[in-house]
Amino acid sequence: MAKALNEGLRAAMDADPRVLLLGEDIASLGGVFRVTDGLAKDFGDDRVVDTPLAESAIVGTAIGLAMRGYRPVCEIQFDGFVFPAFDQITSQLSKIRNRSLGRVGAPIVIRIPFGGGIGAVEHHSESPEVYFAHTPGLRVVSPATPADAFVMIQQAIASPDPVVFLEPKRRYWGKADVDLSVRPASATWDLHESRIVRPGRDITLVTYGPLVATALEAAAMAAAERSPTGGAGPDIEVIDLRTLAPLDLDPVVASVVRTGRLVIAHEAPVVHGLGAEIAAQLGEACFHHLEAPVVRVGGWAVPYPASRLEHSYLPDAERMLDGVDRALSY
Amino acid sequence: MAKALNEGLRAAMDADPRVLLLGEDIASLGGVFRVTDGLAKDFGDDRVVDTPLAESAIVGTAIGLAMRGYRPVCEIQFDGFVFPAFDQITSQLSKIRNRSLGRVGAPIVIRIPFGGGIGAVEHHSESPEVYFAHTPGLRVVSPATPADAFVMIQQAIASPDPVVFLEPKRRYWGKADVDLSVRPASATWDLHESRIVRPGRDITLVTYGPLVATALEAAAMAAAERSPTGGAGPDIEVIDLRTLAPLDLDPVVASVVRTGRLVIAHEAPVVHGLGAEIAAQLGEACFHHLEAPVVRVGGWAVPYPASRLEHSYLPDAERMLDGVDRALSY
Amino acid sequence: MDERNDAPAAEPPHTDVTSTDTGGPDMVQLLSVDGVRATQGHYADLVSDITPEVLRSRYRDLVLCRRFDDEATALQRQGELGLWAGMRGQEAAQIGSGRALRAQDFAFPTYREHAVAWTRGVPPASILALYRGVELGGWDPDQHNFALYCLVIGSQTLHATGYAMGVQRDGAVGTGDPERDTAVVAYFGDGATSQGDVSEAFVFAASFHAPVVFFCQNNQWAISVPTSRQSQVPLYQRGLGFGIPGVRVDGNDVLAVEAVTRAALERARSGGGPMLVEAYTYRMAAHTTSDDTTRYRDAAEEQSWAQRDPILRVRRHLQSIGEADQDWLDALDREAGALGADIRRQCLEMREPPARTMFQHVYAAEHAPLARELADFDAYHAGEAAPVGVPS
Amino acid sequence: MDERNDAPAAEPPHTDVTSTDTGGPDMVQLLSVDGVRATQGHYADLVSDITPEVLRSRYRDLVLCRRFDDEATALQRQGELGLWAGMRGQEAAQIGSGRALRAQDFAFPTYREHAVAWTRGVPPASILALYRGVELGGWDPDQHNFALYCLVIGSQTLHATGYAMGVQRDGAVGTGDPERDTAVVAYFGDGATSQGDVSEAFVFAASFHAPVVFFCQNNQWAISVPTSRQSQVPLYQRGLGFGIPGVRVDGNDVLAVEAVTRAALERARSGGGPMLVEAYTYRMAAHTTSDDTTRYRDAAEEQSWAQRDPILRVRRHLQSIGEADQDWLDALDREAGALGADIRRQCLEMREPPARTMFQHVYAAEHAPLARELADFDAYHAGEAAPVGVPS
Ligand SMILES: Cc1ncc(C[n+]2csc(CCOP(=O)(O)OP(=O)(O)O)c2C)c(N)n1
Ligand SMILES: Cc1ncc(C[n+]2csc(CCOP(=O)(O)OP(=O)(O)O)c2C)c(N)n1
Ligand SMILES: [Mg+2]
Ligand SMILES: [Mg+2]
Repeated sequence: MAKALNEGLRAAMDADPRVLLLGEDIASLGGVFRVTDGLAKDFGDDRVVDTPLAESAIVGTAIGLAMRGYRPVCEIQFDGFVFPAFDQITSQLSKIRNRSLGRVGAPIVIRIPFGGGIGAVEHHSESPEVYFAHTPGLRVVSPATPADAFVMIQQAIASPDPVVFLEPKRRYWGKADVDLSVRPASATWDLHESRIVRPGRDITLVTYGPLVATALEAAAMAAAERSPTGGAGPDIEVIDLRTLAPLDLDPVVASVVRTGRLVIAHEAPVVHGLGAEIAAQLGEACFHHLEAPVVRVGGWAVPYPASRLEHSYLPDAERMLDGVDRALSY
Repeated sequence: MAKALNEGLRAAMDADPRVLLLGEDIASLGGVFRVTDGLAKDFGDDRVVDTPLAESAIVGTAIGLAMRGYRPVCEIQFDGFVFPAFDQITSQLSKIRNRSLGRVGAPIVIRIPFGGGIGAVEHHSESPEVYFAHTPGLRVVSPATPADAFVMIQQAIASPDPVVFLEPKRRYWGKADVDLSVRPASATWDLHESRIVRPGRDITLVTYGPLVATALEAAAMAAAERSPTGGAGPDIEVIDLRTLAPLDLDPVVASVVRTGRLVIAHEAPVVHGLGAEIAAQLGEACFHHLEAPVVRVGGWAVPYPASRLEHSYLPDAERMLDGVDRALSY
Repeated sequence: MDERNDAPAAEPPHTDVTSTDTGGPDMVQLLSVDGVRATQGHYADLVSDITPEVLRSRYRDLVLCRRFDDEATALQRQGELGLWAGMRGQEAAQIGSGRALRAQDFAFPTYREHAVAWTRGVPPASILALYRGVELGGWDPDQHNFALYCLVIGSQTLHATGYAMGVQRDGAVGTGDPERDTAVVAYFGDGATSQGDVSEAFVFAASFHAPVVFFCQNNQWAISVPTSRQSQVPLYQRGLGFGIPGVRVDGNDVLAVEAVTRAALERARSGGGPMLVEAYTYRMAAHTTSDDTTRYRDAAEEQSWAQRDPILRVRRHLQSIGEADQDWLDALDREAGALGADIRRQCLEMREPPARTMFQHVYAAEHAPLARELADFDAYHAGEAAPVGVPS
Repeated sequence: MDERNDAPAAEPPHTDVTSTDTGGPDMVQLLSVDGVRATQGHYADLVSDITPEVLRSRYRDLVLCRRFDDEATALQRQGELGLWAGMRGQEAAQIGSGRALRAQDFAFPTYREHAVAWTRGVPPASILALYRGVELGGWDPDQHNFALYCLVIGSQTLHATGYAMGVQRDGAVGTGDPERDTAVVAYFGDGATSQGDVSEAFVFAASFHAPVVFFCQNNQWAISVPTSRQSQVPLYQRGLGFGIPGVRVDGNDVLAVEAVTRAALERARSGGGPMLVEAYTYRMAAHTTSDDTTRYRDAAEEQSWAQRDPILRVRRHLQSIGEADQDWLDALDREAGALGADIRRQCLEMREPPARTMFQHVYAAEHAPLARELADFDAYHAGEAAPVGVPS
């Protein structure tokens, strides 16, 4: 996925000279995950800017650059380091269009490698999506596959609104064929569309970002249990949200109308996690269709643990299936 | 309530010499809302500290002071100005006990006047509670009455854990008899207990902080519609959460088991607001008892508007009753 | 000094070296409190083109802006504004710096730069929109090259720095073309110097050599906290350790402020990088109309600064050189009165927009959930107050 | 210089005025790269009690800490640590400053102060706990007066400042009692100087005159970004505009670092307020074991700094004065080998605690929802893998 993002950034920079990248270690180093590898060489130091070490300033100067007509893409080195910029994001970036009555836009993308699973030290495995999704004026997305990443980063950069772009860092190394000819104008789908990645009849499993692959794994495990003679093993429908703000829940509602059961999974703590809002909305939209309470599977309400414990913190396929089972056996 | 908080701070400072206050304009000015009025005079500049203008430093130095054995109470001047301190709160304050295996505590209170309704300019009417409630390691509370405020501020200061203390600023001027003899040890209730402030039979209305008074008003309006001959006007049970993290939902569950219907109201945007988590939990706990979907009434998903529009943003008694009606007529 | 003296006194030429004011020996001053204008020296030379005629127009700026400020204060007292952050005492710092800007320059204000706004052609009533609570903004930043007000202390210094980085990328620095070369100015207060954002702005500006002038109005107070709590060394030195030279100017001296700001802006435009200007001034009124100064400062301090009123000294000077006769002053008074009346009328006419406009411009592109919320909003407001009924 | 020369050369006394090193003329140096010790001057006098015997023990510190660092790097390569942030090249800056601390002083490290930890008696294996991923902390801060590592750049400088404000309130400053008067030291890097938190720490420390020494290890790089991107003036000057004096010391000179840090700490303890020390040094290894230096710096630079290796010059000096014969050096090598083996053994023995401990110490007081989550956690792990079944 890192390579797909790199290609997506390159395509966006080729397409629009106003696009520039700001961040720590993104030029000669190419970013600690090499997402910007080679871009400084090809586009120059003026468009791929190694900044001093200060996240508030990265976002704050991006706002100023946007006011001057540029389209900055900020890289925050790790999820845990976005918080120094939280004020600029929450009080400035998210509000600037509204308070200026549309006169000042903020077409800024904030790229954040997020989530756990890579055995990292503290502050390198956070899932801060709700902080942003709860903030009016921001858009929040997360790709789950290289192909999506390639298109979505271009779409995000093309968006006239600020986009928090959450990159599931443990999927950076994932490889897949990517159609490098897709451009925002030629994409067949919008940045803010969820999609069914695996149809299923018995239960709906909703997730995003890093856990989409895990959910597919869980569905495959369940399918493997199934026998033609009607043995155990539910047929799980997996939905990749892709867009966290705005949420696109129509596909989820349609799915639950069919399946009657819903499990939501994310790495962030369950309490006030994205699943809370989804459960609340589905509880309303599918009041008569839900055959069991919505089950939420997520991180525990503790600080992200030491890396050797993270496997017990992160929802894996087994925990998803446990959730599926609880929903099914209700 | 400002006066009750003042008395509560005074009692806490009298009881424990390690308690000290940090903030902008809290000494000679007594805070912009006069909550710390007179305290500098009585306890001295070393314990009521006018800091330089920097919120991250207020919280960051409070952490250091706590490590040295002090019990700092930080005042953030307005809700919108807590974000520069967000990093220190999220990445440092909330985690310090856990990462030190309990060796380093952070008995720090962060007082924040929050919410709208006072006709203020931008950034002075925010409701940031979910950002904190979603962060493991923090406690979040909000008093709704002067009497609660007096006890809760003392309880918060006595807490060994960090407490985000949200003061409903539009209720600062509210007056009521307060029993000034109550101390944390003599209080009959814990900091983290919700309570029924008005019993009712037909529907449960849950809220906290500034909207408790509004909910009572709504309940009274509904009651006024009621006639002995069985006319319109539902009997609304009003619950004041008081504690936002941890949530104390047992009273809410018990209430909904009786009423079958639930409305949740807060000023923060509905999307990912506190009501989402409550709806999700109640959807599970009361799956068979809910006779209608949980209704959420809150701020719109827009930046807090110009003050002359805030009445259309903030849930008032009418909007709560509209929510009640929607739940009842489902 | 005789205020009626029509001809310049036959004294030795005054220089701008320093002032004997409380601002200390490093402070640039061109117009003394008594109204004597320095005519020699580096900074005096920079404003040698400011003829008495131009100075009269600066005086007019000052007087009209004070009237604007007074009118706004009165409107607030009468409940027509929710709040007002007055600028009394800081008019010279703002007019001097604002008039030093060229059309293509861009200014980033706090919430108090009403007189800078004036120099950028922002209609005073637009500013009242914010304080009246009918709008969050008030004007088109790009029309006036004047950003919206910023209430979160220090934030705008980063926006200014970023904007200046954009100016660099546009090739609008150091070309030598006076119509093209562009500087950015970031306004902030003494209290703001403590915010991390301001220091980060210094770091970025210095590192990228951005064409931005940091203009700090040290009005001695951050609400109730004196400047000494923010810094124990003069604030104009704050940039030194960042590689940003600083200069302190008498902020109550419109001429000196214009000279010093011109120099800093020109340095920035020509590619010389950022600079810090500390305008040493005084907030003569309360922090805002909600503030109570008696709790933290004494009347003696206020009185001593009243002597140094930025308007008084210009009048003294103009009178001393025979450029301000009573007729002219009276005419200006009438103009100010008319301005005040006009502002008042516009303010009273300002109605809040329909509430549903709060849903506009949250996003530029479609946003389905918000559209649904707006539909709910409209439905709620279209219906009668929802009937309260017992369960059916 | 002849490394075997047993007696001090009969040269004129060396002074500590300046160095001719790349650190520039302001840099304090007491031990030249060639191992010549300055014996006169302000700073030389401050460490006149550092006899050859003491210097031998500093040398031992340096050698053992390097061995610790090497062992950790090896352990990481072998998959026993998730990551390692090495300190090669910075040992003198850390040992010199760490040894300047008194027992009651308190240090706030970043993630790289392994040799400071050593001077505070923190067992090396405790540090590995963090990098092995079995703990988030590793030691008891109060036992060692050494805070936990801090990975968010700059944050700890505020904690240090607050701690120092607590020291003041405890009356442990300026009493003249050497057992009581306490200083705090905040470590941070060149990159960190750009973070708002660090500037805010300067503001608070200066404003409250807090007994804190800001100790910046300028190791020339913040990952791939050179110091010149953070500041174009020497970093020791960063505090000037905040009212915090600064001094640059040769960070590869353990003696000079100890002298300069002693002076700064003593100033703080006696009530003289904060000070900034810039230890001019070099990160000889990669940023961490995940880093690839070839992408951003050339071998020539690394080689030139290798000449200035902080260990080499102490050995040269000790040898030149006949205080380091081969037997002693060999014995030290053996001690280092044993230390390395011991650290390795302890590291390999370190198991992660049971997963359920992650629920501990999140709060000190009861927390019902978390208790319920833990119950769920236990139930999940107690049961077999949940059976997957079709709806009943
Ligand atoms: C981040 C932040 N913290 C606190 C406040 C509240 N506040 C508003 S104005 C002010 C004082 C500002 O002082 P200064 O920077 O000197 O500007 P002045 O008001 O004197 O022009 C404070 C603390 C704020 N607006 N923003
Ligand atoms: C707030 C924050 N932003 C980014 C990072 C990622 N990061 C880790 S170390 C580092 C460079 C630090 O450089 P410096 O302060 O010079 O210390 P050094 O590593 O050289 O010792 C960066 C950018 C971080 N840890 N914290
Ligand atoms: Mg001020
Ligand atoms: Mg460094």
